[in-house]
Amino acid sequence: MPLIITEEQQMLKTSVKELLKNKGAITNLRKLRDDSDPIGFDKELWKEMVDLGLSGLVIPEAYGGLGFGYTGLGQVLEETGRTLTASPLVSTVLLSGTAIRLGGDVMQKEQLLPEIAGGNIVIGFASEEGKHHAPKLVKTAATLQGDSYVINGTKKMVLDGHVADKFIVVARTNGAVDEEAGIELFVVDAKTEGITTERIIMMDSRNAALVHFKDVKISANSRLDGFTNGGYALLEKTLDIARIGLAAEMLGGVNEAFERTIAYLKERQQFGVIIGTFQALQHRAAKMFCEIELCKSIVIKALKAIDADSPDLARLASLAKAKLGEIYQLVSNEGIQLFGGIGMTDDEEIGFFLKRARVVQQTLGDTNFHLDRLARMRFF
Amino acid sequence: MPLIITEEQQMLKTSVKELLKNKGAITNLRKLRDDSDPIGFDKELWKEMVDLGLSGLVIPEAYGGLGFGYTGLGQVLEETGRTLTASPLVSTVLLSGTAIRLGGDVMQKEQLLPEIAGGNIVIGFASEEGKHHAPKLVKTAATLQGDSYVINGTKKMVLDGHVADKFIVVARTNGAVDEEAGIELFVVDAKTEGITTERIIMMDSRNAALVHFKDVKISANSRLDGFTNGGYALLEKTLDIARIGLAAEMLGGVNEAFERTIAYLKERQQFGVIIGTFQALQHRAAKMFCEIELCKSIVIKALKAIDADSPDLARLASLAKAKLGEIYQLVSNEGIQLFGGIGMTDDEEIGFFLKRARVVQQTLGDTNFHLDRLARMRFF
Amino acid sequence: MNDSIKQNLDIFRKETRAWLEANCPESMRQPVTSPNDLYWGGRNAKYISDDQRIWFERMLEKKWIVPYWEEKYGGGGLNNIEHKILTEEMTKLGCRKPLFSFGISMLGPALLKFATAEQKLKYLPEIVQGKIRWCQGYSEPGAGSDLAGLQTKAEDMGDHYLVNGQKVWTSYGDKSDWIFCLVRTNFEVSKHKGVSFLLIDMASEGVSTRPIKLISGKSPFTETFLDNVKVPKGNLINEPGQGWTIAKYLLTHERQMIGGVGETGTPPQLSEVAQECIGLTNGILSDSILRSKVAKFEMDEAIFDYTIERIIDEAKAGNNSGALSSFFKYYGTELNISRYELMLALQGYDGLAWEGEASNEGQLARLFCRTKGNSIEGGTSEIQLNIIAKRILGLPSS
Amino acid sequence: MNDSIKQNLDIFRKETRAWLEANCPESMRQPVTSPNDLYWGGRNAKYISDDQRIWFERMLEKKWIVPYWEEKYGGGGLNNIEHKILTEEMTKLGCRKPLFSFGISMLGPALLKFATAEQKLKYLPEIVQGKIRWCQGYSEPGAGSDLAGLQTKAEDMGDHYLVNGQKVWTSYGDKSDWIFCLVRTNFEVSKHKGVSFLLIDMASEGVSTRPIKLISGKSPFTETFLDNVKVPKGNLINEPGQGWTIAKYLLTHERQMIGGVGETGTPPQLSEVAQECIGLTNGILSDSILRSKVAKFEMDEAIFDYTIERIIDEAKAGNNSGALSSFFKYYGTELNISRYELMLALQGYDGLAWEGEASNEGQLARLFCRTKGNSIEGGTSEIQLNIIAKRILGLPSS
Repeated sequence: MPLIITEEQQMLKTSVKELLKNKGAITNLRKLRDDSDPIGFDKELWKEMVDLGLSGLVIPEAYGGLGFGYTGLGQVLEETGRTLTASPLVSTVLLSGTAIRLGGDVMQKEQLLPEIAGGNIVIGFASEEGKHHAPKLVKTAATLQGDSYVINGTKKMVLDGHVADKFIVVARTNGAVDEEAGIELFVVDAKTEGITTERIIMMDSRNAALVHFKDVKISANSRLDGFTNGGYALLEKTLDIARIGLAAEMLGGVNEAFERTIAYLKERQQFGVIIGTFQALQHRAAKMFCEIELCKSIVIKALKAIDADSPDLARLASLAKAKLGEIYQLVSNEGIQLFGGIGMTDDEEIGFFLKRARVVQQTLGDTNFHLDRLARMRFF
Repeated sequence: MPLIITEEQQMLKTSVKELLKNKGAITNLRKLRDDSDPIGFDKELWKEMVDLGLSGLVIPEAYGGLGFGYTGLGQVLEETGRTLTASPLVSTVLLSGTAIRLGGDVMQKEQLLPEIAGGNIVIGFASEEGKHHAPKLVKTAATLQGDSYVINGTKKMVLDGHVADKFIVVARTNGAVDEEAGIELFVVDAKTEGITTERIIMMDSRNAALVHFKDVKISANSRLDGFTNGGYALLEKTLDIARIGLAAEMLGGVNEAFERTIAYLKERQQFGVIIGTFQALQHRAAKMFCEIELCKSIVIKALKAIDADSPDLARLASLAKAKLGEIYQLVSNEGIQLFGGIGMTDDEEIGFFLKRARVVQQTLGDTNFHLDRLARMRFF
Repeated sequence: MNDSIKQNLDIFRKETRAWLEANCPESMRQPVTSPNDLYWGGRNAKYISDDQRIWFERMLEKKWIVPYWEEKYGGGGLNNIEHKILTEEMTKLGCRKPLFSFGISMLGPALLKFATAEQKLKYLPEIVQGKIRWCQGYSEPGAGSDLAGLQTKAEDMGDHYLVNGQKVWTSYGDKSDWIFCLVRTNFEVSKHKGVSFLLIDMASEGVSTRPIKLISGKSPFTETFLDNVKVPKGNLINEPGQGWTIAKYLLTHERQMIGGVGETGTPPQLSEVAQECIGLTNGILSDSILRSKVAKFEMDEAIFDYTIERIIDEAKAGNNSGALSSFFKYYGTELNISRYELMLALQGYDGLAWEGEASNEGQLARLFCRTKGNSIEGGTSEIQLNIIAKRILGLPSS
Repeated sequence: MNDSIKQNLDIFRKETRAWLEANCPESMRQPVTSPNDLYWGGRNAKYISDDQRIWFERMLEKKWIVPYWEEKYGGGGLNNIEHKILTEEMTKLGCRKPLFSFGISMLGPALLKFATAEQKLKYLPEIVQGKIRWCQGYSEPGAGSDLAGLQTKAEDMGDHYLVNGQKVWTSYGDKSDWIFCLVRTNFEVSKHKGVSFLLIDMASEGVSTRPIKLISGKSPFTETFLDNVKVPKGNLINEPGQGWTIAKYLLTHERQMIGGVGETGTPPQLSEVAQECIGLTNGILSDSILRSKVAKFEMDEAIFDYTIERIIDEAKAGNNSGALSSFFKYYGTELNISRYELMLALQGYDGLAWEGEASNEGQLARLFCRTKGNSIEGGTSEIQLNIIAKRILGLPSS
């Protein structure tokens, strides 16, 4: 499986780039922010993305999708990373769509996947509870009462949560906090009684709601019970796939921020000379280039591993998320510094990459989390 | 207590610099190495150092020393660090001398301290047993039998051990390996039956013997039992003082290697220009300069803390050893790299600093050990 | 120091303390918690409280607004030792400065050194009285670190200068009355030589300002536009072409200010934040990768503080280490940037909020963004490294 | 590819394998464990075993010492596909190369491209037969990265050149017979244009060598002194002044070699060394600071391997990424340097021994020292970064 994309994937990437160039550009995100847009993403743009098939890329054809695979979705995410496009692609397609595809029974899939592919619903993935990503840290309880589950708890950092139609909720049916056994995933309608959401506006001008579940009663067959190794394994696999998807998005941001910085180095003058001639800056740029070569490799390697259903998925996911987190931080910092004073102003767009870098760094585990996980995988 | 040295200390430093400039220079170490000198240090030079009073600097006047203090000894060590002078200053004065001064009873002090001050004996400090510095890791047993202790065990990295007249041996009278309680220090004559030494020639061309103790019987009053809080506290305080002394030596090496590198940058030409004009190299040099400013501060701060008997000694010792270890590594690496091919040859002296940096880094705990210790001191 | 002088100083100290205790209102002895607590004076000055007004007026009457300037300029005429005693006593009691003013800290020293007698008498008393709020107009768009490349033009029109150009990074430009500017009066000579130092009334026709929004949100900075502004020729300080000399003199004052401004209290101890945010397992931080970074940071932070201590001690001992200000600027700002990177990592999701009460309107995230400017303002980190390489290490220019 | 060609190649593959199996002695199919296992040929050649001699002689007779050179030069005349098949079959069986030679890998390509017909016929067959052992004379003392600044002088004396100068970093200079040198034949023109490419018999009067001792101990490098050495004018390759063009062409070959030479087996997995040397507490490495460094290293190491994989795949797909060799050189050597820094930290006191059996004569410490040269030889890391900045990123020269 060579580490290159196919012609079809390249074509997809090119058409997404075309679409986002105007309609999904950073000016768009800035407008959503300055208008305090109640939704937080551009519904019209999202419709065009849906029309292009992006919402159905990883959904099997049997369920109304294109079955195009994650390597393809990765190319799309890379482009949204370049333009910092806000859309339900991460919450609904990458996270929730993957969980349902992997863990739903036929009825759940038939009900939900075509809706996702059709761009008709937004589904928030409600897994986080602490300050940091910690998949096993689940206090939210799902208590079986007759043929219902009753859910109680609070979830953090639910992307697009304030406009979600449904949630995938990670809750515990038994076991102690931090235990794998007992963790299960449930599909919950957002209008169910007992659910309240608080919109939190993040540093990157996107949304991540706080969602409270108080005695929320759902039918017992709302559980995603179709995955072989149970709820926690389903969660981990969903997260690994999403981490790789986020890494692809981050690669787009890294590339874009780097290219803008290099272009600026070629044009900006100080003391009568182009600052790109300064050797100290050249070496910093060259070192970033090298690190970005590594970023490209781990992203394509990990994307291909999803499509090949590789047993090495978890390690590759952590490598991708750890490395991209490290380098997005580096490149976005260097971007501001090399743009100088102008880079500190809100008018200049380079700062948007700094902010997105820090949010996506934390989302589903930062570099520290994944380095630790990698070390544990190697028993040290 | 201002962080500057006194005029007297400066005078001492200047006279040591004068002495070592010729007689203790790196050519001297090279000769000892190439001749496979059986002692490993220059006895004549050591005699001159003794004549200058260096062996008695930290020994009270009542015991034949000068009572000049550790800040003064630090200036001397800094100069030996610049010239990479091999001498019993670390083994006998800094380590063993300190242990006896702090922990000996009047008889032991009267017997041993004047001998050290007079430069008449070499005393190896036998504490280490594992691959890494680990003060509590003591397997060597000291078993009380009547009015004798019987010592069994093997010690590593005993500086000047193969030519030592006596050893200070850290051994366990009870308790499990890694327990503080039960650790005691003993003065042992090197000629006692059952002691064998193996000379190990180190990367930095100095010696650190492996010393085996097999049923070594010593009188019960060989124990250093004069320290208030017992054997382990005596060991830790001795080690902290020695770590600071080593940091002072390292500061000398850092300064010398850095100054040689800067001088080379000013003289060496490539592509027809002085390489010191290259901005990338200038920035690397400037960053090293900043780090060295920090090194200077922590060394003088920690030295003064010894003389003031500060309760903060342990933290300052770890700060000093951690920082100097980090920066000696940086500066010695950059030295080789900036000297280029010539730096890789044995003829050029810059490589000697690389080698000494790595040995002294490990001695009494490397940067990792001390960062860990600092974190534990702050309860994280 | 002979005994009678010493006695006099002791008396001065006692009298000073008594006066301060009697005259400084209780609320003016509380720590400043935000820039809004400060009194800046100016045409549109507002006191936040009666106490603030009373305190200013009493100090003004006492001539202690700028106690060390000569009395003819409205100062108190105190000598160095007296001024030191006054400062010490004010610090002991926690008295706030009665007036914050770039006129005192930045323009004043330039006027004292470079202006004519007439100019001094005109401007200095107004500064002391807080009548005019001054701001600084050095930087220009596109110039960045290359201050001397400035393009704002002041044409000699006989009886006045006609000024056209634009300034950026003017602190509180929208709240100030006058601006002291570097302008180019001569385009024929080398760039440093064509620069002059000009005082401009911002009420003049053609002057306008626009706030600059930073990545952290609002900021005290503005852009200042100068569009056919007529400036009397008497507003030029010293000779035409002397602007660069005056600016260099003032920049040393500015660099000192950046170190202190904006600091409200000591920053949090990272290891304590770490314990709280991450928790411990078997007595060590649960995230061992972050632990390693926090330990390294705290090492450097502690030793940087000892370095300040050492260099002050060396300076006291007469060991002046001039160019070390570049070391402090570089290392201090890089440390602060690292601190906030780590804070963000420690706070995780909670540190990412930008709005809302729970996060105090995104306080941490905004502070984090703001620190990125530390290594740019007041001379970039790259400039500081250049200075160290050349001035301290003596490495040659290419 | 049409069927009959494919059939012929299948036959060639079968015959090749059969021949190799029949002719390659068992001991010549064992992995090479030290440079001493290799046969280098030359005037003073010694075989380490009969098997080595037999293997060389059989391959020579088969014309497979340099299978892809034309037969008139002693080669086997194989085309690219046949050569690839032969290499693959040798790799499968683990057959050693019968002859190691800088003549084959470095001088040969230059002669083939730049030499006269006569010169090719004189030198190439001798290389194939292993009669002459060649070494390379480019670098000079004091020149370092600035290869073109070389000072070794070759004066045109009518019937010969008179050569004076000094070369450094000659690999195996003390064991070689001839040296191919860059010399300066013209001091009047710009530095690149005055350089010529000259072949010198090291048995000539005035040639001497001296070994270079590295910080790691002994090394294969020597200095080579050229003291009034008379060299026939026919030994100059191509025209005077073409030396730089030839050298640049050869340097690409050399850079490829540095990647592969000296590698004996795969380096140890750091995390395994860590577990062994440091031990675990509650399932994680007892030294959490080192743990963090090892984890970061292993991340970069793994991803660097994937990067090699990706770039090979891209190249196969026709996506040629030329200047990336500088990336590989830079990142690969820096990784290797980090690896040995960490190895040393992990091994603690045990890694510091320089002599003695227990440490295998200081193997780790010496390897550690040797890695410091990786970022210097074959173009320093700084040069690689310059190349990346300029050729790949297109940043302008000052």
